Amino acid sequence: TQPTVAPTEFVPTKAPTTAPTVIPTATVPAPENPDIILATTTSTRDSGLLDALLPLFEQQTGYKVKMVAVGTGEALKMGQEGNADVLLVHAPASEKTYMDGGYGKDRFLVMHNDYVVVGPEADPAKINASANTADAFTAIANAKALFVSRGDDSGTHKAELNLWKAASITPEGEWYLSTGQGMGDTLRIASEKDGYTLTDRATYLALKDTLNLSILYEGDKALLNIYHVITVNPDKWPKTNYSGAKAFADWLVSADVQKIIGEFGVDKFGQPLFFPDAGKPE
Amino acid sequence: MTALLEIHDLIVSVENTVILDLPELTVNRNEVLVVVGPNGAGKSTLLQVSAGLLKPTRGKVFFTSDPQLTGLDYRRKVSTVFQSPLLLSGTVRNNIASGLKFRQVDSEQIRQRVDTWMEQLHISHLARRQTAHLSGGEAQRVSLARAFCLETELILMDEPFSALDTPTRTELLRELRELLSRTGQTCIYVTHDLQEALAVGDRIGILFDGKLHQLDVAANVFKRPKTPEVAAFVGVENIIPGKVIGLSNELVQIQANGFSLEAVGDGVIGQEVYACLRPEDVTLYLAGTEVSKSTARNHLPCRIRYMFNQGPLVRIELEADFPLTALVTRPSAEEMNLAVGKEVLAVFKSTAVHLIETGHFQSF
Amino acid sequence: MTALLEIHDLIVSVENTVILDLPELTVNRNEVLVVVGPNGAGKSTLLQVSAGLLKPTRGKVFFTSDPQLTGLDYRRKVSTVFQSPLLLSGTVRNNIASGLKFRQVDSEQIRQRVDTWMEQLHISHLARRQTAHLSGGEAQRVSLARAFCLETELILMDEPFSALDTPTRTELLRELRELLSRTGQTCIYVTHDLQEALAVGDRIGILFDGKLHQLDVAANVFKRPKTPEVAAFVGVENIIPGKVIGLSNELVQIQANGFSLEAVGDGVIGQEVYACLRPEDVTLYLAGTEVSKSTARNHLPCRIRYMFNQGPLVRIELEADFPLTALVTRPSAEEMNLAVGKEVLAVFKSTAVHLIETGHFQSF
Amino acid sequence: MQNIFEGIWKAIQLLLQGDPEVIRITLLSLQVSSIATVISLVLGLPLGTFLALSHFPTRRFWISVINTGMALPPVVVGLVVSIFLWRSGPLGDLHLIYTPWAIVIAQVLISFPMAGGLTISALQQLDPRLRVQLLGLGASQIQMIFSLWREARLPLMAALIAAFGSVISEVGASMMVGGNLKGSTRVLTTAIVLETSRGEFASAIALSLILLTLAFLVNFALTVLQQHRK
Amino acid sequence: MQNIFEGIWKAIQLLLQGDPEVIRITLLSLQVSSIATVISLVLGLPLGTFLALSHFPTRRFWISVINTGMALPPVVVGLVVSIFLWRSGPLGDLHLIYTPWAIVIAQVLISFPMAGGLTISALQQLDPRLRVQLLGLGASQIQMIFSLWREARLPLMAALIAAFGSVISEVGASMMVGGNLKGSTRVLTTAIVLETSRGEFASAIALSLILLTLAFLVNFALTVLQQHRK
Ligand SMILES: Nc1ncnc2c1ncn2[C@@H]1O[C@H](COP(=O)(O)OP(=O)(O)OP(=O)(O)O)[C@@H](O)[C@H]1O
Ligand SMILES: Nc1ncnc2c1ncn2[C@@H]1O[C@H](COP(=O)(O)OP(=O)(O)OP(=O)(O)O)[C@@H](O)[C@H]1O
Ligand SMILES: [Mg+2]
Ligand SMILES: [Mg+2]
Repeated sequence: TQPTVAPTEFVPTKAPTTAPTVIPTATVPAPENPDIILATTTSTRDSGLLDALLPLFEQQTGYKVKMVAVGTGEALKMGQEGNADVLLVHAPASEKTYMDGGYGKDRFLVMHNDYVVVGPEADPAKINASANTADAFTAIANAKALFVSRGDDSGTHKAELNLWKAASITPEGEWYLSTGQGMGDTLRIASEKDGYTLTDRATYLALKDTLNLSILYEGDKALLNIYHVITVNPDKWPKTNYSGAKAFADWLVSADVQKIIGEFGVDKFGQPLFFPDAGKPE
Repeated sequence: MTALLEIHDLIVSVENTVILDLPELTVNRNEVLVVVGPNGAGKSTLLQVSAGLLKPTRGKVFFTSDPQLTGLDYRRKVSTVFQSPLLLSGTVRNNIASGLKFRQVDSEQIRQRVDTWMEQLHISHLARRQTAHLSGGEAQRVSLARAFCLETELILMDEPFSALDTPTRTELLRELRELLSRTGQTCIYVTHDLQEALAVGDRIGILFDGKLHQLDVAANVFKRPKTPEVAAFVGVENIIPGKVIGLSNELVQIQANGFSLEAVGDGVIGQEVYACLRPEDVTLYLAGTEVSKSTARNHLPCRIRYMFNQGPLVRIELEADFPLTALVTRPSAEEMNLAVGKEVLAVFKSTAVHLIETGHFQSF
Repeated sequence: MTALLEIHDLIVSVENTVILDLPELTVNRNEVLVVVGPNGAGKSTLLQVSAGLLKPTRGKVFFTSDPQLTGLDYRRKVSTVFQSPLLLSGTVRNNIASGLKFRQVDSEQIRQRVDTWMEQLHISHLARRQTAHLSGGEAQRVSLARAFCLETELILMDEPFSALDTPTRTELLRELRELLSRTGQTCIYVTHDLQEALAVGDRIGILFDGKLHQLDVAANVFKRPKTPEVAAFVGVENIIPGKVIGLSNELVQIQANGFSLEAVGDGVIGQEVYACLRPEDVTLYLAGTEVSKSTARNHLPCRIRYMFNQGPLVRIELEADFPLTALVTRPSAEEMNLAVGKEVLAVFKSTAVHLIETGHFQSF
Repeated sequence: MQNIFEGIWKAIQLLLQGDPEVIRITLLSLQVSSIATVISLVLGLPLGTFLALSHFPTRRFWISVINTGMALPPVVVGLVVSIFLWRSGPLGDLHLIYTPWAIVIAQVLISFPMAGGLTISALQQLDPRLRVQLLGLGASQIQMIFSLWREARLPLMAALIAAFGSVISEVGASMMVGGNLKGSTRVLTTAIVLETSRGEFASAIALSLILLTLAFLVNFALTVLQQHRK
Repeated sequence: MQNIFEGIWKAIQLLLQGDPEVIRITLLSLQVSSIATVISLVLGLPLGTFLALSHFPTRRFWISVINTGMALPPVVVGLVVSIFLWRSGPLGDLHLIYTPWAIVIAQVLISFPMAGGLTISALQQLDPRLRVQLLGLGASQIQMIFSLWREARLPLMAALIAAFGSVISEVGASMMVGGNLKGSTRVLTTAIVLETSRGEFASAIALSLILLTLAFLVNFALTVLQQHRK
């Protein structure tokens, strides 16, 4: 597949471009405080989604977004200390705590994709036929087949821990490897070591060509990976650019943008990487 | 004769050993003060202190004209030719110019002075040579030019000619005096070559173990050494221990191992003394020659024990009542057919004998 | 007299200038070959080549006993006292031991030899001193001990005593000959001190601009220099240009600026020559003294133009038909009351005059 | 292996095409790292000189501190600088975080101990008599120090090269304080990390080759200067 | 700022409690980096010596290459080493990827140019006559080289310190080739990155302090050795 790369685009990105004409562009006078700091997780950056969205947002609103891709924990911490204006994260439980702490002002559901369990083609733990995710995880644990965990308190890691909890297993031992790294690196380690791992579909699809891993289990409801946008509470941190954050959050859940999200990646992978969810109930 | 530099109560010690101890020393304007002494006596240390490059452990060195002068201002009144010419990397010309550049002399003047001094030291052809590629003597010349072109009031030289060839050294020694008096410079000059010391020195200071044993006009140090150490060091090879046994007409009679010497000087009967006699003051006659007693009062028959050439001279070691060394010119040694074993008469004047008191008395 | 080292067809050039050019040189076993010459003549270069430390641009240096020897084996047969004693950091003892350690001599023997040599050079008390804290002369002694303790067949010394005090230098010079013959060592010795050259050298080589102008037994170089350059360099201060005007009885008569000299030697009438006369071979008499013609054939009335002390001697520059320099002992100068302006008679033997042919003839 | 060959090929293409984004990133890397190197030299050279030439009781301790600075992990520097520059930090009002200047600050902290530490050893290796001779020639303290620097130019140049190498190759701090913002703080190393994490190994290698070519050119210039007349 | 103070406090606690995981990580860091430093010295010292002492036409070019090596970004080294060590790579059968040995290999590549480059300048700074004197004393080539190393021990020790600093502080390569696997290849720097990405800034700072303390102790020992008799 030939990535369609605009000549001015930084060459090597796989980021599929959305036609900028989808939304009528209008030049808007620059807002008073144009700088927004967006703290997000590495997976959204690595998928290229934000690289596609941010220029549009900047063009349409005159804001300038400084996107910092960090770990989920780090992103939340940056919000908590007022070092970011808006967060785009995918760890619902932690987000809740965050909101409860009063650190966030608005929180909107943006989109989801799903997690899949990947592993060696041969599927030594035979999880292929599992009835649900808990079964699949139990099978892995019982077979003591290698499972590679991110172990970095990211949204994915937290989701994984929830799944173990659901299966009533405390994962530990030789077969359970904790990498403490991002999704891409964790996938690579799983691939090299013939292990299973839990990954979001987007990252997996992006790296699929360089990996020896197949999707062995997918589709369970428990495997939903949900992204929220959160604006940092300006009452706690008056220095934050709340109007910009709000503008970004609103923009993200606007219908036009949601449409772009839904189409993102289709041209490259034949399937969307994210499913727009704005306005839907949790 | 005004003082230029004064040293008071100076002590330099390293690791609890005193390496220099000078209660008092004055360097006069426009004089050449030569400092000689054995290796490790503290000569280079003295120069470093005088140049303001080494802080003494105690005491003070200062210019009489401005006793408060210290630091950079002091240092810039002095130039130094160091014992080892540690040249900077770069060309010979730049090295020679370095001191002038530090003083921010304008570049045209630098060029002139450097040219002058390169010519004087016969190194004009080396101007663009990298200093790393110089021979030992060439490097020393650069180091000399570097110091001379500063034309400071005081110039310190630490064995400055040690690596130069003889003709150049002779030439420079001859020119040095003239040069210094022309520019009105004062000089402290360290050397191991006693001939050099005599040739350039107004006064000579003899340093032993950090202490000044004698400081006197050049000729006196050689003729009238104050201590046996000085005597030995300045080449008085005959230091004969003896005892004063008689006084008459300004003459002192000394009993030395059975032989009775006559010397001009003062003495107290019974006092122990060293009779010092330079070997070149000993004249040799073939045994049996008749010599008039009038001028040379001391006649000592002896036998030649050992002879060897020393440049234009022949050094002859003699056996007598005491060992004696004589220096004669090669032509006369040849004329007399001197050879080891031959009997000769050693003759020396009473004025040639210099007495050093030991401080001991011995009763008869 | 067997050869130890041979040099053939040697050329060393740097940056397209030849700095050493020796078609042929043989160093004999157990001799001391002294090399003298002006600064930059190539003396140190010659030593470096002989030590196997500098690859000549052309030609070969080899031990006669084993012409194939090169590299490490060659280098280990030689020890070198370098012109500047670049000591290694560490103690004096370790520095002296370094060459022996390189040769993996056992440590007990190292200790002994180092002790012996430290004593010989009077530096035993410095054994544990860091080399960075030595005086110039102390460092040179360490460098000497470091080379001597290797006891190699060939020892090369580059101005080895230049920083030593006079008594030590005299002592070491005296011991050096004895020491070398005791150990059977051969030595190439570079010096600027002609007295040193005479005192230690069996043969003396005179190097100018990389070329050997003369190589001869020590006395000959001084007495019979081959070229005017050599003559001037070895201290023949009187080099009188003249023309042969007569021959009789092995005597050559030379017309020099109006005065007629007699010299022993060969000559062809009409040939231009230089008459060389060492200043110490000139005897002075007060004008009017009657001198028998028998031994000294040349009598030249002159006037004293300039006098100055040179150690035990007085150098006297005379004005006559040609300028002449004489060296007399201080006692005799004093006895004769010599002074500038005085009329004297300069007397020298015909045997003291050495003739150098210029190669030019001049018709009458 | 495939990736490496592809990377080499891609690097050649990028360079020949003159991709503007790549050029921007490369120039930014060069600018930021050069400024940081110069600043760390301006700080490290005097400090190192002071520690090399002076004598006071705690000198060794301070030399160790400087040397320890060479072991400062870029991520730590990045974190600490971030903590200071973040809005919540004491210097937050300067709004330097996520700007090239933030990268410069972090890189200075990384390379200045290297400049300082190597200056110390460069000057201590000089013959101690040289200082005395320079003062004897009438050099002021400043002139003496300049002359010593000249004499030690070889190892000082090596210090410069090492300091430049440490910042141009550093990524942890640039990522953290610069934010790897496309079009403003993305430098070569952060771009390489991004490509790597995207699995675009060939692109990563291509960028690496560009970085190394750049470093080589700078170093070749410095080495020629260093080895001049040596 | 809060984070920094918390971090200091946490570091003290961790050290006092002797947290076994922290101790393991610290020891692994020390081991891996020490081995890498020693190996890069064993490689860099002879190579640097060769380049410093010999004369051949392309010498300057190779010196530049070595110096450029100091600018090798750890991520690039990590990537290239990974490509070689991955199963798909030419050395995949050695099964070194994600082991401490992989980290050692990558760190050697990072620090050996530093060791080599600084060796070159250290030896070139020595008086060239020293070599001649040593050979004249009967030193074999090897003995001469050892003696030169002794004379240049000060800047060589600085090279050692810089090389150690570069590897103990490096994270990109360790992360990539080691995998930051808990219990097997997690070292201090990768742990710091992990803590940072978790937002556990205080823990990150605590680990940094441990790393710096470690580096300080090693450097203090080396500095005392270096400055001994100086
Ligand atoms: N740091 C030191 N520790 C111990 N002794 C020292 C130190 N520095 C100098 N000395 C000693 O001080 C003495 C005086 O040294 P100095 O260089 O002044 O001697 P010198 O008279 O110039 O000798 P030379 O004729 O050999 O040059 C020497 O014996 C030297 O060893
Ligand atoms: N790399 C070089 N380039 C040019 N000339 C050089 C180089 N190396 C040496 N020379 C010259 O070669 C000549 C011979 O040097 P050498 O050191 O042998 O002289 P020397 O006879 O020992 O002199 P000295 O009595 O001053 O020690 C000198 O004129 C020196 O300047
Ligand atoms: Mg001295
Ligand atoms: Mg020489």
